[in-house]
Amino acid sequence: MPHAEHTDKKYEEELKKLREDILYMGGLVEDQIQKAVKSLVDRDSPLAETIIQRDQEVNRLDIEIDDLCIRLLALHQPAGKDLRFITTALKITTDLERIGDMAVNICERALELNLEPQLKPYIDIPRMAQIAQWMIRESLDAFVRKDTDLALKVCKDDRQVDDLNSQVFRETISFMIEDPHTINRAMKITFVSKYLERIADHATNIAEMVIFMVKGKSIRHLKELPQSV
Amino acid sequence: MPHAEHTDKKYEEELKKLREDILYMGGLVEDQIQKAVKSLVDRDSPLAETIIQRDQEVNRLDIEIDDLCIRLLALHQPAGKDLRFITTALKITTDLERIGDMAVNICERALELNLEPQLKPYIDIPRMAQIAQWMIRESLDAFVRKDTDLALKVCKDDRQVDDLNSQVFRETISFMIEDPHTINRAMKITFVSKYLERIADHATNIAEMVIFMVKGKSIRHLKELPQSV
Amino acid sequence: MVEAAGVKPAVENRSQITNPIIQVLDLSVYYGVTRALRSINLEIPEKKVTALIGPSGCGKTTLLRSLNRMNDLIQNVRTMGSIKLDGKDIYAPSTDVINLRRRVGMIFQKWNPFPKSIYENVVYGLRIVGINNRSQLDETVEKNLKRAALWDEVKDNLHKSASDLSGGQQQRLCIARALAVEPEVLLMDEPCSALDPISTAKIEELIHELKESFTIVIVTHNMQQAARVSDYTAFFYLGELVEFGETSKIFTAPDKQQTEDYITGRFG
Amino acid sequence: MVEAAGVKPAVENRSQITNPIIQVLDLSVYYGVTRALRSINLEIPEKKVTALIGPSGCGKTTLLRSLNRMNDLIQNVRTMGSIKLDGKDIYAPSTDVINLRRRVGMIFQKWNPFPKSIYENVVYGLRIVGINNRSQLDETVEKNLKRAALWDEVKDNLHKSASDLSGGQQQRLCIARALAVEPEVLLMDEPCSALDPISTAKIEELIHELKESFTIVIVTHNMQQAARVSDYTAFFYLGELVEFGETSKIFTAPDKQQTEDYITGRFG
Amino acid sequence: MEDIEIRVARRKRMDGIFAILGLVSTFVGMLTLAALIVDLAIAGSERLTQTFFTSFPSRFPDQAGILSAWVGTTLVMLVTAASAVPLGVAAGVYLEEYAPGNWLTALIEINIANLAGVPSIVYGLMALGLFVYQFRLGQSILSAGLTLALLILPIVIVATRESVRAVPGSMREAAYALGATKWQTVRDHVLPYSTGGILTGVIIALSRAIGETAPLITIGALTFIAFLPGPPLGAEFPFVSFEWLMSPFTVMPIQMFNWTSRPQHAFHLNAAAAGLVLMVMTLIMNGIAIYLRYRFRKRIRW
Amino acid sequence: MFLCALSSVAITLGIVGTLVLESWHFFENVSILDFLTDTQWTMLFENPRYGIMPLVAGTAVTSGVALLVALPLGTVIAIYLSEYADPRVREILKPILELLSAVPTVVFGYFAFLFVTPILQSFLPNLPGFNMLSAGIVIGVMIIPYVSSLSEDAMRAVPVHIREGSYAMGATRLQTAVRVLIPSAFSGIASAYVLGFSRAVGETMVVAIAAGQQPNLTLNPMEGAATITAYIVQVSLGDLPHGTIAYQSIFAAGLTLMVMTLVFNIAGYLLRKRCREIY
Repeated sequence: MPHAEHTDKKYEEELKKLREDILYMGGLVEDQIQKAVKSLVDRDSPLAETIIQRDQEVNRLDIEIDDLCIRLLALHQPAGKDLRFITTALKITTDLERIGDMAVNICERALELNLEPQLKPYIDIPRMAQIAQWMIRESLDAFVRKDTDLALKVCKDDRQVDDLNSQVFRETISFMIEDPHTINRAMKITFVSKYLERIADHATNIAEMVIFMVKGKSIRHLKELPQSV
Repeated sequence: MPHAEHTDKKYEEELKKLREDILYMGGLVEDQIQKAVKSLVDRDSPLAETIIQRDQEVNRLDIEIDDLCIRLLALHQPAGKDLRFITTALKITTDLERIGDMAVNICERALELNLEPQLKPYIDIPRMAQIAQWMIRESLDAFVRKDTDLALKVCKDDRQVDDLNSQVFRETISFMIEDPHTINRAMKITFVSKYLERIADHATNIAEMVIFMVKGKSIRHLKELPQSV
Repeated sequence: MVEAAGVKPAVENRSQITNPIIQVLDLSVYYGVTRALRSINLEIPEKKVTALIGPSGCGKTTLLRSLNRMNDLIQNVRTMGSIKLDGKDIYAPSTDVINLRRRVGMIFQKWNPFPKSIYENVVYGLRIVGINNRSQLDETVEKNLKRAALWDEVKDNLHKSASDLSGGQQQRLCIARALAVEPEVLLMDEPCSALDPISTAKIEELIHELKESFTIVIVTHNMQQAARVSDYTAFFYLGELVEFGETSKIFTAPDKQQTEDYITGRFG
Repeated sequence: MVEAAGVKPAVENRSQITNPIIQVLDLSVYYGVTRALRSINLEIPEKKVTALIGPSGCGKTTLLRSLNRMNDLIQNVRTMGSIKLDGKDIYAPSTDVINLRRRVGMIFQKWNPFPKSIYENVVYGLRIVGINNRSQLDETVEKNLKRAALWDEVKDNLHKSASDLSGGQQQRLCIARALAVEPEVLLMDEPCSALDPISTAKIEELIHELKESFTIVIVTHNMQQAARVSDYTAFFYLGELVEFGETSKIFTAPDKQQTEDYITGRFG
Repeated sequence: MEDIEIRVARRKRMDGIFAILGLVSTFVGMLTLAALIVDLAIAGSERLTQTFFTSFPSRFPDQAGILSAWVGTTLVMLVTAASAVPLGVAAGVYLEEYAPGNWLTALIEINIANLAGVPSIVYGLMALGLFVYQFRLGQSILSAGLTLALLILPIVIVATRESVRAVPGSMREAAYALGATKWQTVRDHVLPYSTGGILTGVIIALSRAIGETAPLITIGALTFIAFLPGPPLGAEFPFVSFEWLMSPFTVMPIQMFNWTSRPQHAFHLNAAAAGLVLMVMTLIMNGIAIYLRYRFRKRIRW
Repeated sequence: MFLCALSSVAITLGIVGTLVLESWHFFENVSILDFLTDTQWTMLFENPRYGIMPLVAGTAVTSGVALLVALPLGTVIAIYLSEYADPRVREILKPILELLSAVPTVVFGYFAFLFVTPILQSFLPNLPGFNMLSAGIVIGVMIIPYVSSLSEDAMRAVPVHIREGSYAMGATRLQTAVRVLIPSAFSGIASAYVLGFSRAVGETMVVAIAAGQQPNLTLNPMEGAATITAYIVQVSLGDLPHGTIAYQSIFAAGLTLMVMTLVFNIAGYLLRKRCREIY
């Protein structure tokens, strides 16, 4: 058995489609995040509206990929790595869909914030968004390439986003204390930061599941991240 | 084919075990939430520590149930409703585990808040926790009983939690504006409220997946909740 | 980008076969006094794989063998109702059975190459209508062995006896032989039940390729196989057609409780 | 509450069979000059179901038939290495083959009840050692037909010919017959490959119950069946044992690439 | 397509023509049999009286009977059955169940196949040389019985082997897997399940032996015997006597041959009557064989 | 049991031994060359000549006629029974046909001599009372069941799924029989033919009664002639003194017969071995 091509080409094709769909969905939510943050930074309410609209597409993909996974499970009785791949896909879509929701939440806050004067220029938020996007992309790359090292890197990157989040939190608190009129806006910025932190969490979850998928062991819920898996 | 008992008793047993494990995990996270909120309300830091510790158990169950699901998929090639049950279980555990994390987050905020004087007596937060617990219980009941009406009720209940959350938000904002010294504590209370709202969201997700499992159609991402499914 | 694979739409579409090549209308088949099939109504879509599943004695093989009138060879069979192939009743008195069987080929559970050379097996269907033109035969052999994914394995030994091939190869040879008369429909009666998983996988792959050009109806005991290879599935129980629909629908969310019980292994 | 079913621990435990009833040591089997098995080392755990899987010709049936020396009946078989049953080499010259076969029962692919009554089939193993005590025989018949989950179906027709039973019933009768001599190990050579899904499910259920009292070794072509019924799985390829371990491990996260490819249907 | 349909039509016509040809051919055989029986019956029926069975042959056609012939046939058959059946069955079972796959077995197998094709008269020649002269058994019932025994031995062996082979290998495996010995397997399964086939084969073989003429002529059966062999059971000690074994004899077919060869038409009538009796005997035996085959086939299903 | 099996070898040795031994004595008196080339067999004349050719010719003619009757008819019947006849009809027709082979040969002799010959004479007025034609025809009818039954068995033994394979390709019954069943069952059919041939060659009583007992070197079936077997019977009927040349001559004749059948059996065996099919 030298080459590991599926004898069942239909199955192989559907697995490939699953892989592509997930990558497509990942690309889409990445773009959602980027544009959501852009709508915030650029105070571009129409863009925010568009992004909220486009969440439909993310939701549609979520349902579709779930369907595809269930169909694969029902029709092809996968075992071994294929099975782990499909079950991981099932769980990943949930995370991606929630990331999509976060993007919508960011847009909603952006729409609210855009009605008021800008509190301060956004510096940390775009950085967080940037890192979160990388994390999503890398976790999905790790997924399709079954690359645990990359997945582990994503888990480690989460720390950066957490740190930025704390920084934003401290910063906004200081704003609020200085000037209670900013409280409402500052709260919203905190929320946006929190959303981005959660996006990074979701990406981390995906990365953890990839490690589980490839190695068959879980690093979720470990106190310390291992050096390698 | 009058009675729908599985001919394969081992399979039947494992499905039963899956059902029980999920209920057990649901019960556990319910208890986590209740105790987490109690530690906050009663300013009981040792309890909060205990709850944080006990999240290990939730995490263990998460891994274990996933394993069981994958084993069922690999060894028994489920189809039809069994397949939908198992794939739903796979997704539900993620939500339950995240709910557990939320309980930990509540405890962490409680520990922080307990270091400072109490801002105000908690009225809405325990109510939110109460409703969120019901929602979890009912969504899991709906899951094992394949009861879509109950699941739909859970989805509708989410509105109440959202309203309470807004109320808490407005209240804390007014606290902060009145007295900037309360900002730090008020922020944390907002966060707790937000955690509970997210717990309710997870319960709603579970309920939606139950509807998908039973009816084979998704009510997720609908603008309006249907009257019945 | 993604085809509309939702479970939901499938529910509405499933009974709307756009272009049925075979229509089974109110078909009942009796063996002596036993009624093996009860008023079956079924439309078999063109260039798709339709699987017939169900427990032993459910009538699935009877239906299959009715489609090319192989049941005629059994004693005491009575057939009522009609089966239309391209709109013409194959049980009408005017129907020529010989011609019908050339249009509706069949593959059997036990591979049955004739004890002749590989070459002669493939051209059998031509020889019996008197085609003996060498180049035409050569062409047929190559074309159909390729279609049956057997050419590369046997091209240097076309005149070797068919019985020297392995089981899986023999079954593919039978498929090539059936294809050589250019049938419209290919009936398969548990074509893999006597084969090991590797040969089975090859045949399943072949089925997947053949549906580009042929309509395939397959009877299988193996539900997983039905799930893997077919586009549509018909579930039979005690001689009745319980449910017919897209395979993905039947195996994930069937409408009937009986179907659900069967595919999930609850046999009562 | 929950047993430690993690995939992870299984990795460490899998080769530590606590109480093997059969130890296969460096076993090679030749048919003439062909080596059907190559230096197999395997420990079969007591009161568990062990499945032997692998593609045709991988040697799984050869191994099975070595375990009760049914291979002796074939000409030109040479066996090297040893197989220990309860620690005693069954290929030692001192081993009584007749006795061995009473301790290691066998069920065949094609059910093979004797064309006698149900009753006589079950008691045959007693008759040949000269037990003819009526009440003892009666007791044996009832006990073993119950064990084989056949009693309720045949208790009123014990003296009917076994050939009047359905295929699945005949196979269960064969199981009852094998159990009647109280073997320690039960070998099953694709016991369901000729049965429909319902009968198959009954036999699988039976296997699940029998492992309370017996060690079962089953050869099956059907990977899904191996997954369903067995506790341990051994994967063979080209006469070699590629991997042996807990079934859940083999089917979700096997160690060897070859195993992975086989169970996921990548046959190359 | 049109072209093919025309070709198909032509082939279907040929198919129909052949159906008629086949039916006609079958009836040729059947009609011959019918003609033969009717001819015998018409010619011989008037001679079929009680005295015909109780009289010895005679120079006068109307006084001649077949007493010595049928007694001779019966006794010869006894010897034949007693020697051929145990020998043949044992050999058949041995070859199927016990024989190792070596050159000797192969030799025996080829040999048996060839023996079945050896003309019966050659057996007669061998018996003449061996039994009559070499072993000095004379032209006796014993010689005749043994001759016919050897003649039908290959038939019995082949029938036994076929019936034994028809017992599926799975039965043997089942028995062995339960710890049965080889002999137990043969005794409990192989023999019981093949009894029907063996019995059928034996009866068919004996019915053939009854009709055999040539080898017996060769060893010198007499055509004119006006006495009976000594009785096998006596009133005095030792009660059984084997003297009859050594007595000269005639048998039915020889008697008939003798009458047929006479120029007088009246003897031809006797021949027809004897032929009729012979026919009835063989038909009955074949009937029994067919019935047995039917019954055993019905009783044993795998 | 082994000894029982060995008994068959003993029989063969007995046959060959006896035939060769006695023939040896015969050939001490008569040269083999004469035996094989002389065209006259006149043992009872004063100056006896021992040329086997007339006897062989007689045997060849009767067997030839018989096979001309039996092979086509038998084969057609076999195809008819296996492919055309309703199974219930087949179950009745086949045993009845098999009865033909159970009829004692002496009865066939009677039938040939006193029934067939008179009928033939009404078509062919010049036909003598003893003739090889009627003997041959009757032998032919007699061996039909050997050919038809064994061939039909062989064709039936072709697994039903191979037969169905042909029907499913749109073959007619005749095509299925000719193109699939006969090639598949070839070894069985060849055995049937060979067996039919040995029966025809070895048949004694029919020729002894109906074909006459005069050695006659002719290939014309309309004449009477003695066959090898008929000669042996003829000699045996007389009171034959042990050790005379006449006594030895029947062994020489028997040896000839034996060699003829053996050659055919071996040819048939080789043919079968080459064409044996595994399903």
